[in-house]
Amino acid sequence: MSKSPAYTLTELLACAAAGLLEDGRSVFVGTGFPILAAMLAQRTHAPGLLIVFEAGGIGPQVPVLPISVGDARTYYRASAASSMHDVMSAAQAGYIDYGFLGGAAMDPYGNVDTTVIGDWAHPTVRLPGSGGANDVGSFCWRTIYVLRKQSPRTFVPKLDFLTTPGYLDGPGARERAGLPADGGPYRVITQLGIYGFDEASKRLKLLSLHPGATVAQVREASGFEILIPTRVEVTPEPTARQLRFLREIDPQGLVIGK
Amino acid sequence: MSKSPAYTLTELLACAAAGLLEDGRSVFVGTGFPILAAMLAQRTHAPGLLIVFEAGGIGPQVPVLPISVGDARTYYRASAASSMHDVMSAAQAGYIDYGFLGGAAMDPYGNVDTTVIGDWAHPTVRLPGSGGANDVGSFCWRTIYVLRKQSPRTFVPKLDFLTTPGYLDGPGARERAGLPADGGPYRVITQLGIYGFDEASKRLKLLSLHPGATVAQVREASGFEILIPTRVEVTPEPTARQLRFLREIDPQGLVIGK
Amino acid sequence: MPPSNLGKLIGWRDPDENRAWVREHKTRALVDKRMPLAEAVRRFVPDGSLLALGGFGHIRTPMALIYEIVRQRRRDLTVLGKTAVHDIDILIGGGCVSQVEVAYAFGHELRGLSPCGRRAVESGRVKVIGELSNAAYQWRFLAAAMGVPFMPVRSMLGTDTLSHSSAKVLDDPWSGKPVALVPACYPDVALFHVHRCDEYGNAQIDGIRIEDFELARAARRVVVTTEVLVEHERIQRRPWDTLIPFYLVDAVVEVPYGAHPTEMPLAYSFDEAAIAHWLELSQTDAGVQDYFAEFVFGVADFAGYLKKIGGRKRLGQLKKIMDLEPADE
Amino acid sequence: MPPSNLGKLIGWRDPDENRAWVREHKTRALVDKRMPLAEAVRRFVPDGSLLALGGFGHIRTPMALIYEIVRQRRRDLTVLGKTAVHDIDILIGGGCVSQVEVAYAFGHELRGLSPCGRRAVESGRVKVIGELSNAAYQWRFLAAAMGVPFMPVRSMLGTDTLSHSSAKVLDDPWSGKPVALVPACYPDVALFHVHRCDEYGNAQIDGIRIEDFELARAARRVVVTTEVLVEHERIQRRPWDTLIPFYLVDAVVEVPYGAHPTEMPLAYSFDEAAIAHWLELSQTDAGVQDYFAEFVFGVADFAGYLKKIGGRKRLGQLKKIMDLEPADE
Repeated sequence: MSKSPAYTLTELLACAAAGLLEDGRSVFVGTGFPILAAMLAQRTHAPGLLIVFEAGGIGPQVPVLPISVGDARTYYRASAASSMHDVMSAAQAGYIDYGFLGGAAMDPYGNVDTTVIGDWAHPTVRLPGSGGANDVGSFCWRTIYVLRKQSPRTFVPKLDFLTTPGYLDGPGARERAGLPADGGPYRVITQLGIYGFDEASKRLKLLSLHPGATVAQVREASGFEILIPTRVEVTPEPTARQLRFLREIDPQGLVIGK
Repeated sequence: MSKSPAYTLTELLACAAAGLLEDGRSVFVGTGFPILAAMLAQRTHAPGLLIVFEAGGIGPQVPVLPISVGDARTYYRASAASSMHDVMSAAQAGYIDYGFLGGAAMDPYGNVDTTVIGDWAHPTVRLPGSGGANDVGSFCWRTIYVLRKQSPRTFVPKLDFLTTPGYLDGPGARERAGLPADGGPYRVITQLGIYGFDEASKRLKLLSLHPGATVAQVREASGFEILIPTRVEVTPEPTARQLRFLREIDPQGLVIGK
Repeated sequence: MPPSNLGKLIGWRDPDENRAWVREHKTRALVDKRMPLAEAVRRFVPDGSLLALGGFGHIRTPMALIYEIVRQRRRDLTVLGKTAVHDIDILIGGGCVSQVEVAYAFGHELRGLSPCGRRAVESGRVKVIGELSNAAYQWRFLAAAMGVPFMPVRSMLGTDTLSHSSAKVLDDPWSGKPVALVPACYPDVALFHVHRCDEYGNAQIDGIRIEDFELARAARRVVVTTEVLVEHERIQRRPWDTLIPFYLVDAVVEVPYGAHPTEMPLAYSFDEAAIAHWLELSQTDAGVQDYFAEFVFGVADFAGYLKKIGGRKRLGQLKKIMDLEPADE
Repeated sequence: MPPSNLGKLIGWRDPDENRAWVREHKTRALVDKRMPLAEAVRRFVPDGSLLALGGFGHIRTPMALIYEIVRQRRRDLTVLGKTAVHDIDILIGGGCVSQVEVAYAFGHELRGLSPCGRRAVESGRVKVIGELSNAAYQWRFLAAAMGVPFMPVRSMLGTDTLSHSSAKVLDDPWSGKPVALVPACYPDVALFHVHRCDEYGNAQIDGIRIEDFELARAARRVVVTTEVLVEHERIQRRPWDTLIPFYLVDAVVEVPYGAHPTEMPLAYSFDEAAIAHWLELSQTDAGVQDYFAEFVFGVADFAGYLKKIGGRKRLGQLKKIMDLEPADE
C-alpha cells in the first residue's frame, strides 16, 4: 500500500468508477467526472466500451474533456452523431448498460433528489431538476451514483422530492410502477466507500471502504441505517498507470483537480 | 367548343384534377396521374403548390415523371428529402391539403376498397391493400379520387372491404370514429363527370358532366343512386396551353398516352 | 368502433422481454462484422423468420440478400409487407413465404399487379394475416425502436383496415376522442442495402431515409449489404450522416449493385427490362420456375446473377440513366 | 401510482384544433421570409408567449433572439425549460419570464448553479409550474410533431417528477404494465440558430440534431436565425441535409455569431469569459441590471453586443478554439 503513488480523492473515485464498467458494454455519460471515468476504463480494461451522450454523440473518441453534454467534443470522430430522440430511444429499448448520475440527496433505496430542497412550491433551494437523470435512472440497466459529500444531509431517510427512481419503496416497486424491469441503482460511490444494494431489501449496503475510512465514519455520515456486511472490502488504490492515464485525459485538472 | 383542340380522356381528367388544386397549398401525390395533374397545376394557376411524396420527397422540381413513389426524381432539387415518418407526421398534423387516390370500388359515402374483391380470407381478387391510401384519406384535408372506370361494378352500394375512409356511414361518422375533423373526400373524377358530396347526407353528388356525357349514362354506370342537382356544369375542355404543358411533362405519353 | 381483433398480432413483444434480449445478444463493441452473403443469410434468416425489408417499393431493395434467401430455399417466412413489391414477389415465387401482414403487397406500383403474388394469395398458398396502412406500419416500428409498447395513430379508424389489423382503439384521456394504438413490431431480422458502410456496421444512406431509421432500430437482427465498404475514418468524418449505428448491425456484406433490379438512388436506376422479364415469366408457375432456374439456381452467386442480366455493360447503362437524371447533376 | 395532476398542463392542444390552425396560418408556398431581428421578435414573440429555445444547454442557443427579447422588454413569457441554461437565465434576468416548466433549468451544467434563476424561483418572482424529464419533454414535442395527442414513455414512473408533471398513467392494453402518457406540447413559438438557411426557411444544421427536429415541427411559429443565408440552390443540392423545411418557418434572419456566448458546433466555441462575466455579475440583482445596461440597453443591436464582447478579435479566437478542436480537423 505505502508503495502506491500519491493521488487525490477524485482520482481514487475515478478509478473505482472506471473499474465498474465492463468491456463490450455501453455507458451513458454526462460531462465532468463520468466521462473521465469512462475514458479511463476505455484506456485500461474496457477498450470496447461504448460511450454515449444524451444529446446524440455515439461512440466518440473524446479528444479533451467536454464542457457541455452537447458540445462538439461529444461526437468527435464518433460512429454516429444523431439526436436525443435516437439516444434516449436506444436507452429505453435496453441498449444502454450503465448510467452515471450525481445528486443532492439519496434515500436508503437509492432514490435521488435533484429538484428542490424544502417544499416544491416554495423551495429553500431550487436545483436544476431531472434533466436526463430520471431517464438514465429509469432506462439504464445499472445506474452508478457518485456523491462526493456523504453526510446526514445527503443520505436522508426521506427525500424532499423524489426526482429519479432508485428502488422506490423496495423490492418489485420499480416493476409495479411500470419502470423497465431489472434496472436500478447498481453502485453508490462516496468519499468514504462504495455501496451496493441488498438483494432482499433493496436498501443501501456497504461494499468497500476507501483506504483509511472506517465503518464508524460511514455510519456517522448517514441519516439512515446503512447495512454493514460482516466482510467489507477495501477500495483498491489507483495504480501509477491509471494515474498517468487520468492526467493525460485531464491535463488541466479540470475534474481531477477538484 | 368545336374550336378546342383534340384531347384524350386522360388529358381531360388531368386538366380537371389540376383545376381543383389551389395555389399556396400542398398536395400528397403518388406516381402517374396525380403527379401529372399536380405538375400541370404548378405550371398554370398554382406555381406555389407544394408537392409532397409519401416516402420523403418535399417540394421537388420533378424533372420527368417518377415511376416509383420513392425514386430519386421525387426529391430532385427538393427543399427537403426526409422520411415517411416526417411526411406522414406532417400530414397527420394538418400540413397536407390535398391527397390523390384511386380505387377498385367506391360506395355512396366515398369509402374505397383497394384490398380485396370477394371475401378477405378467401379473396376472388387480392389487391395491394391500403398502402398509404388510408393515411392520405384520413389525414389530408381534401381527398380527390380518380376512377377512370365508373360502372355498377366500381360504384357499389356496399364495399367488400372498406380500405380507406370516405364519410363512413354519413355525417359526423369520421369524427365519431376519431379521424381528424373536417377532412374527407372532396371530389371524384370519372370518365363521365366530376362528383362532390352532399353537405347534408355526405352522399355522392354529380357536379359536372364531361363534354358529351349524359345524366342517363351517369345513372346507368352506378350501382347506387347518385344525387343529381337541378343544375349540372359541363367540365371545361383542355386548352391548347394546358395540352402543350401536359405533353412537355409527359413527352413519352407514359400517362397521357393511356 | 369496429372490433380490433381480426388481424393477427405479429411481431409484438413485451418491451421488457425485448430489453432483456437486447442486453444479452447485441454487443456494444466495435467488432468486424463482415461475412460472405451466404453466411449472413444462413446465420440471420432461419426458416420461420419474421422478416422485413429496407427501402421502399422499387427503391434500395436488398435484392442480393433476397436472391440468396431463395437460393438457400428458406421456408415459412412471415413477411412484413410494408410496401413490399419486387422483394416479396421474388420471395413468394421462391416458395419462401407462408404469411404476410399487408400494408402494400402483390403490386408493382405503376407497373401493375403482381401475377405471382396474387396467385399465391388467391390459391391460399400464402396467407394474409392482417392489414394496416403504411403510416401505421412505420409507427409500429417507431414504437419498437423507442422501446414503448404502442404508438397512437389517427388513421385507419372506422375502417376494415383497422378491424383487420392488430391495433386497438383508446379514448385519448385529454381530448376524449378515440385514437388508434398500434402495437410495437419487432421483426426477427431486417435487411438493408446502403450506399456506404464500415466493417463495424455504421451505415450511411444518401437521399430519403423512407422508414429505415425506425425499422433498423426495431429489428432484433440487422443485415446490411453495401455498395461500398468504407474505412471507419470515412464514417467518423461526418458521423451525423450515419443512419444505422454499428451496435444495431449483425452482418456487413459488400455487394456492388446489390439492389438490382431496383433503384439505388443517385447511383443506378431501375432495370425496367429485368423487372418486365420477371413480370412476364411470373404469369405462370412454370415461368416462375424457369426464372429461378436461370437467375438463381443456374448461377453460383449474385455476381453470376449480375452477369446473367447483362453484366458490366447493362449495369453501366443503369448508372448512366441515373447520371443522366437531373437528380444527380 | 402517484397522482398525475400536480403539474400544470401547458402547451397541450386538441390535435384537431391545431390542425385547423395550421391549415389557416401556415403557408405552403415558397415565400421570402427574411426580416430584421427586431421585427421577427415583435411579430412572433408577443408578451405571454409559450416559448421554447432550440439547441441544448450551451449549444446552438439562439442568443441574438434572446437578447432582442430582453431589449424589447417582453413580459410574462412561459418558458419550456428543456435544458434551458444561459438562454433562460438571460430571459429571467431581463424580467421577461413569469413561468417555467422544468426538465433542466437554473443551472449551468459544469459551470454550477445559476444565481439569477435560483433567486427568481426562490423569491417567487418566477413560478415553476411543472416538472418532467428531458426524454419526456422531447417526446411531448414528438407527439405534437406527429399530430397525436400523447406519447407513451417508460421513465418518470413512480417518482415525484411524474406526479409534478402533466403526464397520466395508463395500463398498456397488450402487456398490462403501467406506462406514462405525456401530452403533446405545442409551443406558441420556437427559436433556432442554424448553420445555414435559405430565404424561404429551409434550415440545415451540422452535427447532432439534439431535439430540434421534433421541436421545430411542434411549434406553431418558428423563427430561425442563421450563421449564413444561402441560395435556395445550395439547399437543393443536398435536400436530405434539411432539418427544418420551409413550410414550418415564419421568419429568417441572418445573424453571424448568433449563438454567442454559446457554442456553434464546428463553427465557434463557447465564450467562457463572457459566460463567467454574466455568472459573476448575476450574483446580485444590481449586477444583473449593470449587465443589461451594458450589453443590451447600452447597445443598438446584436452587432453592438458583439463589439462589446470583444468584436472581431474575440470572435476570431472563439473560431480558433473550435478550429484547434480536433472535432473540426
